[in-house]
Amino acid sequence: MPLASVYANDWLAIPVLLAVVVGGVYLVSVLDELFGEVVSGSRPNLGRSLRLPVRQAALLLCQSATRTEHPDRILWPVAPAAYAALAAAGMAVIPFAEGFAVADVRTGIVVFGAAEVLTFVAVYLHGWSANAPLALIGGYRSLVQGFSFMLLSMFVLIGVALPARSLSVGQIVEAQSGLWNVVRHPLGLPLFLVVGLGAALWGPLRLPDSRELAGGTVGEVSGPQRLAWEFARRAMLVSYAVMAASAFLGGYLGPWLPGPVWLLGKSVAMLAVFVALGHLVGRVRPERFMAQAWTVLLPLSFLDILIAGVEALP
Amino acid sequence: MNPETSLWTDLAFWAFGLAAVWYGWRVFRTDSMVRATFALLASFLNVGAIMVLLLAEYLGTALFFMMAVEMAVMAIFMVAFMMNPAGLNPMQMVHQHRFAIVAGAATFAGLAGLGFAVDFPDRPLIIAADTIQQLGFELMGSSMLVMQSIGVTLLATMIGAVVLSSKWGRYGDSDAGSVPPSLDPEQREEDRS
Amino acid sequence: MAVSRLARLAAAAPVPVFAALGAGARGPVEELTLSDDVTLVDSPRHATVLLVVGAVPRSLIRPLSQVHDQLAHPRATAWWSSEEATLDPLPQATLIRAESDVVLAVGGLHAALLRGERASELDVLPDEPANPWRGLGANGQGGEGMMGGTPYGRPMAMTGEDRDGLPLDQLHLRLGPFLPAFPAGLVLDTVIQGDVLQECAVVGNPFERDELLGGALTATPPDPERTLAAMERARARHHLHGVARTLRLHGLDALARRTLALAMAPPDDGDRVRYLAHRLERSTALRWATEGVGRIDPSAAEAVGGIVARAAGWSSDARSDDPVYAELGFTPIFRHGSDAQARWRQRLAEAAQALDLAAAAGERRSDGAALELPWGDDDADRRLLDLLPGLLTGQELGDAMTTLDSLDLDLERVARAVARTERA
Amino acid sequence: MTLATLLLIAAGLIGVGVYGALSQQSFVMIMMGFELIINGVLLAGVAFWALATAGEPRGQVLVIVGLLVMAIEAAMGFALVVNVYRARGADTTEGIDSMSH
Repeated sequence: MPLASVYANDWLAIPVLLAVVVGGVYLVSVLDELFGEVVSGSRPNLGRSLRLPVRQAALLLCQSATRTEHPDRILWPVAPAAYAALAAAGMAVIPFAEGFAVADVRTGIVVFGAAEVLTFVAVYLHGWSANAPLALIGGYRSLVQGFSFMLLSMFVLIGVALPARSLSVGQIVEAQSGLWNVVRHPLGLPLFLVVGLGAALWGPLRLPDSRELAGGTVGEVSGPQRLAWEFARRAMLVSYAVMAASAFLGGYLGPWLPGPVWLLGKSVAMLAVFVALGHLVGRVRPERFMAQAWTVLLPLSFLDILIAGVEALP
Repeated sequence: MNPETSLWTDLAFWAFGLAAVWYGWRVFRTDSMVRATFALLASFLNVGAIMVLLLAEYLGTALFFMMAVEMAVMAIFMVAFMMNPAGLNPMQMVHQHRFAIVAGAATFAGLAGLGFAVDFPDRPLIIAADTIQQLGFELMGSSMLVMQSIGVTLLATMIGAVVLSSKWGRYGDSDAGSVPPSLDPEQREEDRS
Repeated sequence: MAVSRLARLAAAAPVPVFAALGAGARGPVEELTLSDDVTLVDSPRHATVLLVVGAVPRSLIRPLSQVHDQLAHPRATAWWSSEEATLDPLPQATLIRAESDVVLAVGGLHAALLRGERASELDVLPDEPANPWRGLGANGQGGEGMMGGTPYGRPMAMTGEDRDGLPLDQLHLRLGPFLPAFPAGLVLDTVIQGDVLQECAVVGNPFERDELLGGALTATPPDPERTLAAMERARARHHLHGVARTLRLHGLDALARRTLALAMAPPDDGDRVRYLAHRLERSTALRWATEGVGRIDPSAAEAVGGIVARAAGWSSDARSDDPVYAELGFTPIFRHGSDAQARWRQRLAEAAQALDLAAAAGERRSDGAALELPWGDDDADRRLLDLLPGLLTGQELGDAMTTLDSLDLDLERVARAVARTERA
Repeated sequence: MTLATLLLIAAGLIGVGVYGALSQQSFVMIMMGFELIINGVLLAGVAFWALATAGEPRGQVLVIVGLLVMAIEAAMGFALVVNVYRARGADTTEGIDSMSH
């Protein structure tokens, strides 16, 4: 059937996407280390920070996998893979340069939203299939915190789709040639970043894998599977950073420099924001956060869509 | 029959279609509530994928989106009410089993037979059409009434669901009514207070 | 030789260490987070080295062995102890003496493991299910029926009352004794519904009447002179350790390291601590996470004494009666709230005050016999432990951990207090 | 991928759903049966829309109405389950023996 005729995709974009994911994950780890050293008051050591992620990954590859009593043998290893695949799927709809995307489909932001929601399912299954109590509690936390803010991202993304009159990310980027969406409706970006923190289990929203649960969903996992999980979390963060740069900061648009360079710079800036939030904002208390998510953040996202709608009126 | 249908699309269709039915079947064949729930999710995801193959991408992706949320809710409900999240105990909770099998098989045979027997019009989709834009204009244009009804219905559903599931109803605690009201008026007054 | 290159890279990684705490081990272990070459991990599954620290009661050897067997291969055990420990229970362990460089020793173990110079340790306990799988079902999983009961030794969830009136599933869970966020040796028997602790009971105190294996570590040898300045600096260090622990629990590892660095090299006066306090008090997430959590009734808090009392609005402090402290212009700091937030803020304020006092004290000594200890008086921990089940019951798991962390509980101090009363 | 084969798959889903809805005792499992039936209906709807109506926009609107039915079924279903569970402590059809409150 006519899939190929509708989805003008670029096969060359697939290796680029993989490179972006792997490079982004490495960059997140390095930034995280550097920023941690700055915050802790010691002198940042660039050489060490550059080597550290490689060494830690090597260590995890050398470790054997452990097992619990009667885990779900299929779903347990599949969960991290699904998590990483969802991060990649979310990124696949984003063009890296004009007309250069794995699949800049007509329903771009809906695909991104679906990937985000399935993320919570992956995290839940990861916690559930370990057959261990603390991991299971972590899994439940992921679903419950997910419900409190997964609506946000859809409203915010609809907000950016309105001026573009399209659900395609490519069109959304093109529609920002005059003015970036972050200026048009400034509420969107911070709300989107909150969702990103939640989807990547990062910093203040790292509730399912938190320390008081002794690692939560990842607490029973070691070796290559843990490497996959940590990789997937960072990949999800990268996916949100690139999406934030494309949907709110004009993506690959910019003067003088080539498009991909602009996108890279904006994405790295977003990643830096994520990493900084991770070190400066403590883990939120689920009860308080959920109350705020429903009573403050959700109405703010309505306001955002209202502003976007009024602004997009011809 | 669409002349452009390629071998790959056919293969993908059969893979998704058989997987959808298979996972639907697994829902009722597993001891674990969580596995049942996510088997149903897998069935929906496969149907969504077929919709994307048919160029109803918006509906297909919306199905992904909606079902992921709904099944996550369902997983919580299943575990909360069914107590057998890990499938530790074997579970077979069925009634009128033989009748149900016959009814299911008959439904399948009847509907499938209908699909083959009836000569439906063969008017495939015009590929160049922007189906998503069409849907948008239809919803916000001539089918506006449908969209408005959907909105009102969903609002009513939300209110109804909250009213039904909340602990405190119009007549006091919802779990306090297990005893039928007494026929004696004085006793009834006493019960109410 | 790709594998050996991978192993060499892995050997150069910071050592993931899971610390199993015995008596008097917390401070030294926390200081390990300042090292670049060691990472303290939250789960034994993430570690290559199991670091047993301090004095471990013999009754905890079995849980310790279970923790040991959870480590992924390659793995090694080290016992960091101040005296010659008998290593019979963990025969494969290496002894690290208190005065030697633990980071270096652990790093050596790690590198030897990954280079293949040292064999990975075998399981201590037999690898078999705690209860046999011999029931019905495709996996021989269990009994009959949907819920409740204990089919073949495995307790099943059962319905129970919940705070929203919907009786749903309860999970029976034993937490401890080596949970990283717990004080050493604490074991809680809990009933959990979702994230809420429905019931909570303390299971004994392993430090009471139990043979201790290994020797407790002390972070710094006690100052023989006991000048007032040294005592106050030790107090500041203790409180800063507590704050760092709180920050780590809330995922702020880098800020925790910053606080610990202050504790390790106490500044000359309290200004830097006050600046840190000012910054932390502005953090919304930290306020959310601790405000109103673990609130102790003020009258109960007064009975406990120490920081807990002073964070509940009482100005009780044994130092107030001391003439030397009076000469330095000491007045107790206190605040209202009696929750976890009030307690970590109180700790920071008292740490700053202690550093100021240390700066002003010069060479003064106090001859007061019973001075305020950083944790109140000798019996404070015992009174806290009695309060614990009531405090934790009904809280969410995360809040319960926050509460526990804010109390600075030490079961070994409880055991000593009990022993003292028995002697008297 | 012809209309007939699509309808075959849809019929399979509906058949399994009918079996589940009729055979299960637990409310939530019965709901799963209903969901499978609607799943099949949605697939058939999209199949007709794509292959028999030349992409008539109102076909997609009909499928959206099907999604609405599913959403309502889930929301009201869960609400009723909670309600019955509160009032009767029952989570299976066999647990209810009268209609009165």
